[in-house]
Order: sequence, then structure tokens, then C-alpha cells
Amino acid sequence: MILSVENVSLAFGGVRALQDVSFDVGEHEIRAIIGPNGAGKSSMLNVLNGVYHPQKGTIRFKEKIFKDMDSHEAAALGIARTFQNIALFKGMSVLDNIMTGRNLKMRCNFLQQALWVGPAKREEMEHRRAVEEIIDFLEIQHIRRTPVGRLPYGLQKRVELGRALAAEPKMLLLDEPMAGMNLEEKQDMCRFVLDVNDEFGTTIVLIEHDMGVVMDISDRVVVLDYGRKIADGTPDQVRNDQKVIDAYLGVTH
Amino acid sequence: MPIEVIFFIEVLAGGLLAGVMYALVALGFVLIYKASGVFNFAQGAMVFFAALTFVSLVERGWNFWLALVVTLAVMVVLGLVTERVVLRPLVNQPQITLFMATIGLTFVLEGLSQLIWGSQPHGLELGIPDVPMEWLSQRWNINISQFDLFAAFVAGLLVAVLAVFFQKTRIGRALRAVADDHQAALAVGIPLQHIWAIVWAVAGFVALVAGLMWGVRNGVQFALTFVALKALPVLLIGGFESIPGAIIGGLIIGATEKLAEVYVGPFFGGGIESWFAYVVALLFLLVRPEGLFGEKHIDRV
Amino acid sequence: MLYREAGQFKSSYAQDQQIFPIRQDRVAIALLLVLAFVVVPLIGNQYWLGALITPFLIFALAALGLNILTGYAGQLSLGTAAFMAVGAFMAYNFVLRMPWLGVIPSFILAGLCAAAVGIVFGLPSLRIKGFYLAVATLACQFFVLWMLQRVGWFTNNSTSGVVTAQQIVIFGVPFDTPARKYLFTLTVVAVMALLAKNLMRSETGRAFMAVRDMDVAASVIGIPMMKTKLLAFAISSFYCGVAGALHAFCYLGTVEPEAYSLDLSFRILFMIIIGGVGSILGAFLGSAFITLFPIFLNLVSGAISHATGFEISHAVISNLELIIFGGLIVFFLIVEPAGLARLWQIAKEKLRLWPFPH
Amino acid sequence: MTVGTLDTFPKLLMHHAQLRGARPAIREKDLGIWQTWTWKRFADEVRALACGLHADGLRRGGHVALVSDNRPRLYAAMCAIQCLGGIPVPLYQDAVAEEMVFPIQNAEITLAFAEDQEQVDKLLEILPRCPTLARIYYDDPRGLRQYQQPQLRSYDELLKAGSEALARNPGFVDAEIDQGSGSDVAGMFFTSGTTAAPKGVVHTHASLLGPARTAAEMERLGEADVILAYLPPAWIGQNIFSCAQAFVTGYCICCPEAPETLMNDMREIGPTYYFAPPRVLEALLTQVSIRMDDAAAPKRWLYRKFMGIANRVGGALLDGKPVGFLDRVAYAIGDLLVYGPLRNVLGMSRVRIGYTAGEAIGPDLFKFYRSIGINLKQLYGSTETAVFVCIQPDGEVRADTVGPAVKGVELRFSPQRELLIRSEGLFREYYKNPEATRAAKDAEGWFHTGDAGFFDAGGHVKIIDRVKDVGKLADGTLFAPKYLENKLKFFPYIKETVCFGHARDQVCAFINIDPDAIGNWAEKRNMPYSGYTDLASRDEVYDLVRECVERVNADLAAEPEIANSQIHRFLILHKELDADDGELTRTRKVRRGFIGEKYDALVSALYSGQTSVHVEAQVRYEDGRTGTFSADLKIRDAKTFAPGAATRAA
Repeated sequence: MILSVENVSLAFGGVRALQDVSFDVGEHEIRAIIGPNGAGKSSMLNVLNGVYHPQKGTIRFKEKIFKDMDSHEAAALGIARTFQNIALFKGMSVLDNIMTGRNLKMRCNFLQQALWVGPAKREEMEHRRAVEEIIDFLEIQHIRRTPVGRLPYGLQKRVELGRALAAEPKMLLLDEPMAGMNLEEKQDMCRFVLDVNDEFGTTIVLIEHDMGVVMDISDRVVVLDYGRKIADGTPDQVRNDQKVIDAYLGVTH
Repeated sequence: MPIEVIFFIEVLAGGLLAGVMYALVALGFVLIYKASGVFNFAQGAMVFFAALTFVSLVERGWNFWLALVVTLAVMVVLGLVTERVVLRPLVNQPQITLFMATIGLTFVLEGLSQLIWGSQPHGLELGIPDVPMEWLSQRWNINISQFDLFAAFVAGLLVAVLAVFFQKTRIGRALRAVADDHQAALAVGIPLQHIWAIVWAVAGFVALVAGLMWGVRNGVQFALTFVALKALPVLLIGGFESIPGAIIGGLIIGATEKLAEVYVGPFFGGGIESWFAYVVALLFLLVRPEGLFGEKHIDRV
Repeated sequence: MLYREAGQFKSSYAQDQQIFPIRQDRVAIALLLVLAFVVVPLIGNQYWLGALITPFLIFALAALGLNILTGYAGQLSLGTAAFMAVGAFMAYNFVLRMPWLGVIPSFILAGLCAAAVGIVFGLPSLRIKGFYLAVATLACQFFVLWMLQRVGWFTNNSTSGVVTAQQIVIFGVPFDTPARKYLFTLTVVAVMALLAKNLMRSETGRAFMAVRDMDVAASVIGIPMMKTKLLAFAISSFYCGVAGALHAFCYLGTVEPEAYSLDLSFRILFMIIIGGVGSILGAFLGSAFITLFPIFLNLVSGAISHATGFEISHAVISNLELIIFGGLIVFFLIVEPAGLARLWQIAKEKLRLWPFPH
Repeated sequence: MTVGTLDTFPKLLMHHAQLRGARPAIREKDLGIWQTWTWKRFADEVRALACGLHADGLRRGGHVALVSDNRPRLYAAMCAIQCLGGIPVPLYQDAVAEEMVFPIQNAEITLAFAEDQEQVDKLLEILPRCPTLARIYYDDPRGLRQYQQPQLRSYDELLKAGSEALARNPGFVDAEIDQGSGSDVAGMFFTSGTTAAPKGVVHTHASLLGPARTAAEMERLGEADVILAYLPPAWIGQNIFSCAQAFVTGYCICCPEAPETLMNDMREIGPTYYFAPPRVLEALLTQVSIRMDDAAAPKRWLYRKFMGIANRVGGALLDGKPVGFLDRVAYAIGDLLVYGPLRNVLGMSRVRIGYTAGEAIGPDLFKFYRSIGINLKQLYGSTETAVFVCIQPDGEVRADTVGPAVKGVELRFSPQRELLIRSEGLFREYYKNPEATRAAKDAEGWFHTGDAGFFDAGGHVKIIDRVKDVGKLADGTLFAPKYLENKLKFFPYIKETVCFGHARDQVCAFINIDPDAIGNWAEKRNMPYSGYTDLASRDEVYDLVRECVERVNADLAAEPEIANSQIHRFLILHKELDADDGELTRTRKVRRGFIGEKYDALVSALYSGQTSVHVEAQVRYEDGRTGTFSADLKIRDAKTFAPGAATRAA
């Protein structure tokens, strides 16, 4: 068990986003979190990644207990994420964006970098090579030097995945990676997500609306509704769970 | 009443009245920011331009009221031209770009005003003597200049008019809608360009009033543009979107500045009014980044 | 058109990421350096060197400093002149009070003092953003100038508040003639520009740009907000401090607070807006434009008055200068927010693709 | 080892590893930069690989299939196989699985090298029908982690096992190499063949290295030269230019990153020695004209003006012929402003020697490249002759010939004008196909090329067409379909065309439009279109193509002996001719007979005066779904000119 969330509750002012949610994620697993809009999926992700601090409950990540995490600490621990609406650095090229993902791993201080010759240059070259492997892996060699702002939606999503991978994360949080994509782009992204899990062994926590995708690629699924966990299990168990069907078909509570 | 207390009241009153003057200028900033989300750094230059135009016309023998109306017309035209040439092409640019554009505008206005009217300072006389009010000084021999009170009165009047204008009239409501979200306002059919033109014209009028008040106080000369720098701390405290905020902010800055000048200044060797207002504003900002009345910004991930 | 890139392949990452990957650019830069270091000092006369090129370099260095802060790290600052003033005065005091230090170490120490001031006035950037931050740097501008005038220690208690800068002597060699001052300035600016370029293309530069583009995302992927922003303020102020020292020692010859007024801060801000926000080259192009433009204006007005006999007074010219600068700011912000540097880049791109349009 | 005995690829490799060990042998654009293999590393990897293969049972005479893009590891594998006396059999990497069955069965292939998952899947698909296939080595492990098939083994494992074996017995490979001799079989290349089943052309070390060395000495190729290896490894030209000649002279082979980044890689490397079949040159010219159309007016004017000068004077200057001073100056300016940058953007600034062959090239297309200063020359050869039969030497370059015979090649024409050849480069035989071998190579050793042609005045060979395609119109005049098709293909709008006329009274043609060029042309006139088929059915497009056909007719009218083989009627095909549908060979050559039968209805409609013809066809959409497609194809007449009367069209 790489991660376990125990009775987490989160509220903004009066609004209770998450109520007493507990679930766990196994090592190298593809864990999906699904639920109708406003069920608290993104909030959950933001708790895991330290952007929001839950009022109640704890998070256990690799045997370390956290009341709450700050995002900087989460990144250092090896939790990387992508955002629902793309959060790339518009002023930089694809290569620079992905290299930023490796900032935590760079050791040289700014004086050495200013001097450039010597350790800083060597370090830059090593990290460049690691990033090139990711670029090769995501098949985006042809847009290496293009400013990110100019790329189509599908490619921007891939670059963001690249940036998250650059940090060599233990756990990767994907916030609706397939939103707004056509059939072909979805297939590509699924392939990449599976390859990441398969090639690098990264644990993946996935939020996604497209049931087809979720059922195909995830090992286990958590279903949230109005901030509460209403189902947890393999895709088949969840698909036939009556509570889930009600939640989605909108039976009144 | 002991001499120190009288002296303190005088200094406080002087400070408050100076604060009113700051508020007047700050009002121009708030107006434009409220309606177009643009922090118009050139408001100071507009104040100077308005004062200079008015004074030059009066010196050329124009009747007081005629000069006033013509200057107002000139300011309205200036507002329209600015909106058309500078702001419309930059409509959805980030705020920093618009801010820098207004700095550019400041320099254009400064150059223009001195080119047309020359750059020697002018005295300005509004027919109100800068002499202490008699009954006040007899009763408690506190001498507060008549003119300051008059200025305070004008400012109060202006604020009331603007408050009513914003809250009650149809255009006022449209202005507030535009301030919140340009696209949304456009969506419901508010003629954005039209509204901005009005806003800039009103801001021109406020600049004129401020220019007159400041002109009488310090004379109409180039230094007037730096009055904008004085308005900044006021806005920081009062918040950029609220008119009452601008007035109260002005009073706070005016009072603290004067008091500090008199009581604290000597320890630092005097002349601290140039930076003291900023320090006050900064302290305020660190506590409440969006100022007294401003809304809280929430950054969504 | 001028580029012949066929055959210039890269077989190592070091080659791929060098500052000038294309040979034609490397040749051009080499020629430029030779021209700057050898030809200009020989043929330059007192006026051209002293009043034009040296100030251009000094202001370029200051603009470079501001560009690091505003262009790369996205923190708006209106206090550049104050940091220059700190640099100038501290350099004067270090040379005055610790002559054994030598000029260059005292310039570096002066720069560090400016950096310290920069960090202090950079602290608000942790909580406030955008033009709110401009106010914090404005406070710095007024506070520093006030302090330099009030506290006697800085001006060694000189009555007039104006102090003559000492002569620069390095290893016994006096740098007194305009040519030598120019060479000294050029060396300092060239080295610091290289250091800045290296910094901006490595991890620090990327951290700055990440904070500029979307600081929320930057903090989530682990970039320390506090450290990055304060580092940007420190480095930027260091560059402005050294520029201030050079300004006093190699250009004005005197150290006086009035030389570092708010107006100078605005001029340097103009330089990076017109020159190109967020580019090393932009600082140089902007500085060249703002320094040379008034001279050009004088020449033009001189020619007009000569041709038409209509004498244009000096006041009118300075007003025209103001109007044109202001107008250009608005023009550039509308037409090309990334300034001359972006136009230069587009032209270069077109030349590389010549004769094809895309 | 004295130079004389360097008669096999492995011996040459070891020679280079000794002589110029540190120089680059192969570069490959990977992970953003050009990774370099020096000759020494190349040799070491080959030695280790050879040991590994030996351990896996490869013995002298064993055939090994290779299905991969141009990559250093492909060349290493081929040479390692040759070290053990094995025979590498490169196959087309873009061929479908079905097409690999025959070669593997025919050559009883036991071991195979597959580049990545795509090629491995193809081999696994046909595994049941190829019992001999015991081992498949894959290079790129991407996606193959879960594959459990016993035959699969990674290239890295093979290499590791090989280096361990090498450590145990260092002298083994060198001993094996010494056993090899010039007459051993060095490789087998399956001809795509425009006719029946493919034939395995068996080549020895001598027959590959001989012509390679002669041509290299003729063109003074040296170790400093550079070539870009981008053509399919299964094609003989690729093996001569990027393998044999590299082994003979020691120059550097550069492999591009991926087919899509070819233009960029070409520009980065700037090769000095370049080979391109006519269809590649056509595609390049189309790109140039499309991009120039988008340029701003002044740039377009400048381009047209200087290209006019280049057309007039460029070729002559390159051939060293006398040119007026004014023209020379104008050309020099043009070189600075247009031709130099054009060569630079195309990556051809450093090209010293450029060849084109494989099929006859349109004269205007050929002239274009020479006019902008690229030393493009024609040569003639085939798989069976290890390419070099005729080469145009510098200075004697002409648009419509293939040059004189190369030193050591005997040449004569049979009464039916068929070209017969005898040279050291002749292949040994068609593998397990004695009848075909006897048919191609007669008793005195003359090889029947199947191409028709004649000697022109200057002693150059002039190729007309394939013997079986050269026909006669009903009235006996010469009908050379390829000659007409090349003239039509010069226009950027026409991508491929098939002419019919043998034993008929008129010539008619099928036309395939070029989707990019026509698409761009349509967008300029903001004419919306949904795809190729929609574009192909438009009247405006028909008018555009008719204009092109009529300009070709005007050209033909000026040449008396083929004047009345002008094109009378044509139609635009509803789909692009595609190799996957068997209409083109793997090297994109038109399979005339097959097309004639498949679209017989259309041909008869052309000749029966109909103005349109209904067509039903199977169409495969992009994502694999197939559907039937039916439409009425319009047929148009084209204006023809009285022979000799029309002026020479520009």
C-alpha cells in the first residue's frame, strides 16, 4: 500500500466537499476516482497533492503519516500531478517546460549556474538527457522547440504529462487527462498512461469522466458522490453497483 | 485649552484636509479601475493637464466659468481619445501591460501640456482666501484655512454625486457590471466602448476638480503630476474598487503623514513625508493585501 | 538569406544548448566583440565614448538587471534607480573607507549591498502581486533617496550632497581617459551579461519564468516561491547596484542622489518595454534606443531648423522627446509586446527560412 | 591484411577499425542529438554480435531476415551475419506481413532481426506459416514487456551473451572472417518486380564491392564524405550507397530520427553525397512550389526573376560551359539571394555528387535541380547489376540520357532494342529459381535488363521504357508511356499517372492529383473540400489538369517521332494509387498491367467516347473500417496540336 487516505473531511466555509472519505492505493496500481460533477474528485486530488488541507483525517504516503501536506513537500516526496485545465508555462518552449519538472533534482546553486562551465553544465546535460528520454517516450520530438502556447490541446496535455514525469514521481495524479480530446487523442493518451505505469512502474491516481477509458485501464475504482464514498472495487464490481448507477442516473437522495 | 492640544488639532485638521486632496486624486483612479479594470497611472498627468489648461485660459482673460466648461470639454475629448487609441487595442491584455501603457500615456500628456502651454508655473486664484476661518480662530484660536474647508466641502459633494451616480443610475449599474467582467457585460448587451468613454470623461472631470484644488494649494507646475504617486498609498489602503475607500484612505494617509511629519520627523532628520505614506500603505498591505474595502482574490488551481 | 546552416549538426547536448548554436551567429558575435574591444576605443572621440556609448552600456546593464526581475521573474519594479543609487554610494564609500580593497571588489560589495536592499524591498512580493508590488518598489525608491540625502555618512558629510567619485585604479593602472573608462565598463557589462545569459538558460532562469507564467503551478511542482522571488530581487538589484557604481565612476564622475530620481527608473522601465521584456538582447536594444533617440532627435531638429530656418527651442525638443517616448511605449505594447528583441528574432527566423515564408 | 585481400564487408570493417578507428562510421539522430558510432565501436559491436549469433546456431550459408529502418544496429547485424558467412536478407519495413511470407519460406530463414513492436507483430502473425523461423531479435523493447513467445529475444541480451562468448574466445570471429572470400554470398535482395512473384537476387561480396569501388574511385569519394541513409534497407540502391561504398571508402552514414523529421535531419547533416529517386525529387519540388506560392509578392517576384536566370544559365554554369559575363554576375547575385538559401533550406548546400535513378526522370524536374547549382546526375542500374551500369560523368550531364557505361561494364542492344549487360556487378542467380536465372542471364553471361533504349550521338545510353511497356500505336508510332507520364508528373498538381495507348489509335490517361498541392490551390480560392475524392471530382480541378495535359501535348507536338502520342482523353481516379492495394510496387513504381486489368471498365469507357463512367470500389478509411464507394468519374477531352506547329512550351 503506497498510499492510504483515512477518514478525510474537507470543507470550504459551509460547503462540505469531502465527508469522511477513506480508500487506499496499491503500489504500481492504476486507481481511478470517478463520480458525477461536483462529487469532490478534484478536491480529493488537491488534498493528496497538498493544495487543500483537510480539516479531519490523515494521509499515509509510504509509511509517513501526514495531517496535511504543503504542495512543495508533496512534490519533494515524489507526488506529481497534471491539471484539469492545462497549467503550462506559456512563455517557455516544450523542452523548457519539461525541464522545469526536474528543478527539484538540480543541486547546483545559482552562482555555479551563472558560471555555467563545470558542475552546472554537467548537471544540465544529464537532466537534458533524462528529459529527452521522456520526449522520446511521448513521441513529441517534432515540437521540442515550439513555444507551448502555440500547440493544439492534445499535445499540450502530453507536454504536461511529460513535465509531471520529469520529476520521476512515485505517484502520478491525473486530473481528467482525456477531457476535451477526440477519439484518436484519447487512445494515444491511454497508451501513454498504460506505458508509464508499465515502463516506469509509477502508481497512477486517475480522475476521468469517460467511463470507457476508466473501465479499460484502471485496476480499481473509487466512486464519490456529494463528497462521500459510495463504492470501491474493480471496474466490474463498481459498474454493477446499484448505488453508483443511482448516483449517475440522478436518483434523488 | 492647552496649547499642545490646539496645536495637535490644527495639525490633525491640516492633515485631514490634505488627505481630502489626496482622496480627490485617488477618486479618478478608482473610477477608471472600477469601470475598466485599468490602473490609470496617467491620472496625475490628467490633473496637471486640466489645471494648466484652466489656468492658461483664465490668464488669457477668459471668464472663469467659460474656462471651466471649455477645460471640461477638453478633458472629455482627451478621455475619449485615450480610450479609443490606447485602451481599445489592448482590451484583453494582462493588467501589467495596461498599467505600463498608462505610464506611457503619462509621459505623452506631460510633454503635450508643456508643449502647448509652456512650462512656467502659474498661480491659481479661486476667489477663496487661503486665510483661517475667523469664528473658529476667535473661539478656540484654531486657525484652519478657509480654502481647505472649501476643498473638503467640494470633495464631499463630489463623492456624494458619484456615489449616487454609481448606485442609482442605469449607467452606474452598467459601469459596475463592466468592472466585474468585460465579456459578461458585453454578453448582456452593455455597449462596452460607450461605457468606457463615459468613464474616462467623468475621470477627466474629477481630474479637473482635483487640478483646481491642488493648483490653488501648490501652484500649477510640473510637480503636480507626482500627485499621482501620493494617491497610490491611498488606493492601497482604501482598495482599488471602492469610492468610500478612496476618501477614508485619503484621510488616513493625510493625517498620519502630517502627524508623522510634525511629531516623528525630527528624529529622522525631517522630510519623511516623501516615503512615510508608502510605509503605512505597505504595512496595511501585508495585513490585508486587497485593502480596506477591496474584494478578496481567490486563485483557483 | 545570410545563414548557411546545412551541415551544422549537434552531436552533444553541450553543443545543442550553447548560446549561439549557429556558426554564422558565433562569427557575428566575435566580430562585434572585436569591434567593441578594439575598434571603438581607437576611433571613438571624447563625445561619442563619454556621452554616448559608455552610458548606453551602463544603462543596458541596469536594464538587464530590471529585465531579470520584471522580464524573467514577472515582478514589476519601479525602484531601479534606487538600487543604482545604493550601488553608487556604497562603491564610493568602500573605495573611500577601504582603499586597500581595490575597485573591483568594492564594486562587487556595493552590488551586494544593493542586493541586500533589493531583498528587503522584495519581501512584500511574497504576499502581493502585479502593480501592488510596484508600490513597494516605489516606497524603496523614495525611502532610499531620502536616506542617502539625510544620513551624512553616505556622502561623507559633504555640504552640497554631491561628491566627486574617485579615480579608478586597478593594479596601478589609472582608468581616467574616456577610452579606458569605456573599456572598463565594457568588460564589466560583457562579463555580467554572459553570467546573466547562463543563469537564464539554466534551472534558476526556468524557475523565474515558471513563477512569472503561473506561480500556482510552479509552487505545486516544487519550485520554492520565497527563495525564487527573493533571488530574483537580489540578482536584479546586484546588477543595478553595479550599474549604479559604473554610472557614478565612469559616466557622471560624481555621486549625487538627484541623478537616481524616479524619472531614471521610468527610463529603464521604458528600455525593457521597448527593447524586449524577458530577453537579454532586449535590454541592450532598449538601452541603445532610449540613449540614442534623443541625439537623433536633436540631429533631426537641427537639420529641420537648418533647412527651414524655423528655430526649434530646446524646451520643445525635450517635450517632443517625452511625447514620442510615451507614444512609443503605447505603440510597442499594442503592436509587439515583446519589443525590439522579438522583431529581431522574427527577422532572424525569416532569414533562416529564406526564401520560404514558413 | 594487404589492401588487395579486402574482398568482403567484414574484412573492410576491421581494416577501417584499425586505420581510422576514431573517425565516425555511423551517426543516428536520437534523443535530440546525433549519436556517433566510431569505426572501432562499430567493429567491436559486430564482433560481439557475431559470437552471439554463432551461439544461437547461425552457420555459414544460413539466411537471416532483417526488418528495420536505417539504424546503426541494422548495419551492425548485417555485418555480423556476414562475418559468420551468413546471408542477410533485408525486407521492406513498410511491407504488410503477407508480403514477408514468401521470402522467409523461400530462403528457409531461421533467425530474424525486427526493429520494434510493429515489425515483431508482423513476424508473429506469419509465424505459423514459417516453421523455420526459430529466433526473433527485437531492438526497441517498447511495449514488448508482456510478450511471452519463446522465439523473442532482445538485441541487448544477444549482444551481452555475444561479448561474454567473445571474451572466452577472442580470436574466433577474426578466424571466421578470414575464411570468408569475395565469392561468398554477401546478401539477398528481393526484387519488388513490377510483374509476378518477387525473386531473390543473390549477390556475392565481389559483385557488390566491385562496382561500388569503381564508382567511388570515379567520383573520388573519400572518408570525409557524408551520406544520409533514408531509403528502405531492402532496396539495392540503399545497400550500395549507404553500405557498400561506405565500407569501401570509410565515409560516414547518417540515419535520420524518423521519416517525419527527414527534411530537418537532412538540413542538419548537410550530406556531401546524395541519392534520390525521381519521386522524392518530385515531392521536394512540389513542396518548394507550394511554399513559394505562400510567400509575399515581392519575394515571389524575386524568386521568379532569378529562377528565370537559373533556368537559362544555371545548368551551363554547372557544366563549365561558356556563359556571358552579365549572366555570370546575375547568377552570382541570384546565388546569394535565392539559390544559395534554397540549397541551404533543402540541406543540399554541401552536396558534391548527387545521383538519381530507379526510373526515368522528367527533363524539367532534372534541369530545376541543376539550375540552382546542385550537381545532380543520372545513372542507370538495377538490383541484378548492383546498380552501377551507366553514370553521367561531371561535365557530360544531360537531361534525357543516363550516361556512358561505367569502366568494366560491357553494353549492347538486342534487335528488339533491349539493353544487355555483362559486368563484375552481375548477380549470381535468382535464389531457387533456375528458370528465371536462365531467362535473365543467357549462355555468354549477358544479362537481359528488360529495358528498351538506344545509344545517342554522344555515346550516352538513352532509356525509353520497360521493353514490355514500349508499345506502338495503331498507326505504328512509338508509344513510351513512362516518357509521357514523367512530363505530366512535372506539374506539382499531378502526383501519379498511367497512360494507355498500346495497339490503340489514341492515347488516354488515368490521373492521380496531388492532394497537398491541389488542397493548397483550393484553399487559396477558398473552395471548401472534404477530402481527396471530393477534390478529384471537381470541375475546377478537371480544368486545371486539362491545362497541364494540353501543355504536355504542346511539348509532344514539337517532337516529330512521338508527336501523335499526345493525350486525347483523361479521367481523374477517385482514389490514390497505393502500394497496399498492389497498384504500386514498394518503391512506388506504377504496376501498369495490374492497373489495366483492375480498372478495365474505366479504360474501355475512355476509348468508347463516354463522358463519364460509374465506378464501384472497396475503400479503406483511415481508422481501418472499410466501405464501398460509388461515383461517376467525369471524362474530359484535351486539345491536341498539329505536329511541329506548336511552339516549344516554356
